[in-house]
Amino acid sequence: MKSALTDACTLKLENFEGPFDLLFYLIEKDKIDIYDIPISQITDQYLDYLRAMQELDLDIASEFLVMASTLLHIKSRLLLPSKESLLEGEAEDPREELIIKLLEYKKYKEYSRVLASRDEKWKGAHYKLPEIIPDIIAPDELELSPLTLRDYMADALKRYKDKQDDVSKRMARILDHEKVSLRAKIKELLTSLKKGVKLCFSKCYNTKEKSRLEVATGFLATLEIVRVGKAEIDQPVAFGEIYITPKSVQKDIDSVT
Amino acid sequence: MDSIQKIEMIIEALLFASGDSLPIEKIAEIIENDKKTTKAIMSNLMYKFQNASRGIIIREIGGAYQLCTRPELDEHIQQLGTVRKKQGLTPQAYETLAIIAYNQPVTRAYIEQIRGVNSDGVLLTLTDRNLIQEVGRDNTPGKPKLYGTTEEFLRAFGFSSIKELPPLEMNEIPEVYENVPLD
Amino acid sequence: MDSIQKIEMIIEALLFASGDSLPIEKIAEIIENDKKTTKAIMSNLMYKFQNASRGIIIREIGGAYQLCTRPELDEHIQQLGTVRKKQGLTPQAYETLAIIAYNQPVTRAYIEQIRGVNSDGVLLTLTDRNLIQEVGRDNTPGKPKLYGTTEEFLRAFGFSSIKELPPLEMNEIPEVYENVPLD
Repeated sequence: MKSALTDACTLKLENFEGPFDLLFYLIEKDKIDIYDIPISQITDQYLDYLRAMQELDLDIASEFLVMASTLLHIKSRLLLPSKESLLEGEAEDPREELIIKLLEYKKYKEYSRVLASRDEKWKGAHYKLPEIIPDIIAPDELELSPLTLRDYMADALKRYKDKQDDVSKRMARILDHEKVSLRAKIKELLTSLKKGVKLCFSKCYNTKEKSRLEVATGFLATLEIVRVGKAEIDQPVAFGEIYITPKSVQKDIDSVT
Repeated sequence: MDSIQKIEMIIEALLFASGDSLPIEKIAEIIENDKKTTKAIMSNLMYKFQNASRGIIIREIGGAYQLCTRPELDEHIQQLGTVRKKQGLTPQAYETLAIIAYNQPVTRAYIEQIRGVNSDGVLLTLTDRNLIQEVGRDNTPGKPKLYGTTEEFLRAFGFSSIKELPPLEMNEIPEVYENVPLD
Repeated sequence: MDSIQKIEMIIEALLFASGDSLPIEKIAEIIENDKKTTKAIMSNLMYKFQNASRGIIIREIGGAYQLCTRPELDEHIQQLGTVRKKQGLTPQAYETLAIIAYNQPVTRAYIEQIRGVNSDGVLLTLTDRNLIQEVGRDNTPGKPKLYGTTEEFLRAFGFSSIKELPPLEMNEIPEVYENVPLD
């Protein structure tokens, strides 16, 4: 069937990128309703093209052959109604899948024409090369927040306050320590005893005038002085007054301090 | 702040000097306006250029702006002899590009399913022409590459964004009737 | 022959597309006019560009024409090449700035007393960045410098005056005595 049709389409043959492209061409050429494709007629035409391609020694892509078998399969199903369709009375159209695929393909075929025409138009727009603009290292822009500033102020002040509190506590401790050191108390007592007077403990140390720590240290100092033999203590009444009397025997004061 | 005339002058100078497309953010920064105001100024300026007897127009391409000559003056510009005539694409390339543009991101398998034919070669051509690019990998077995269109695609086809593609026709979507229960 | 508007459009497009300067002969050839007429058209067009609110103008250079940006817009065009990074202050600088801002005018001794560390370096940095300045001398022995914030400080923080500093809570403000010995 080497016909006028074959000749007319020889040049076109190579341009069919795929089987859909070819089928679509056949449908458009004969203004066929895509929803009601005469499968028998289209299949024949499709196979004609493949034969023409063979005659021209063109490699036929496998996709074309797959489509050929699909078309033949649909054709045979249309000729031989299936068992199901006989039973159900209504069957799925064997062409349906092909139609859906063709419609999908048609959509993009149309868009490709839109793209081609837009391309044609905008190919005419010409652009310009950029001017040479030297890079400038801009001074850094500061990104600052008032609330962050406030927070830093609050933090600095809190730290300062904590440190101040810490310092005054330490100072107090040092001062207390100085006041109540045993060594200082011993010196204080000895100084008084050297004058040769009898001391009354409650006059020297009472919790109304001195801190408890100082009274306790004073007591310890008294005991220490007695231990080294520089004084004697005497408590005439239980829980009564304690008297401290210097001992006449002089020893080196430094040995206790 | 500068007057609107001054701002328009500055923008024209910026676009001219830049040559390349200039992002709206950069324009906004230089004219010291917010992005929204800058966008309004740009739209107005684009309209002015389009409707005045100007040989150059402003194009919006993916959130950036660029000056170019009015496409219809191409025949005259060709006479300069210095500009190269741009090559068109094959029908297969347009077809593939259409499938990618409307469905991006897409895999090669998806494209081939619609076209019914191997599309390796045409994908390579489109990638070479910087009209499409890989935009990631699909999360299916084999992790196939996903393709999408480029900014150059928008420029070449005169779109300002992918949203400007002519709308898909709806009549091909099969109607679905739900079974409404009757009581 | 084309109308004068069309010719002007073509010339603008030609000059834009050519990039380089375009000899009058070439323009005359393309617009299909004699050299004398073309020269008159060019002079008129140059005048139009110069006097309209245009960011670009036409320059004549030895019998050739070229588009260029208006020279007085140069400062804006330079910004195309400018990359601005946003940057914050170091915690030390922030803290020092806060002490100065909330207590100004203050001496270095006062700042160091609160911060508990030497603050020479950070004061220099803040002065360099134009956030603080010397505002006088204290009337105490040695006449130490007094520091305060600058206009730039207000601008950078978006304050209209120093009164807009976010207030501190009462319990956040301890009594600060100057010259309290710290060990």
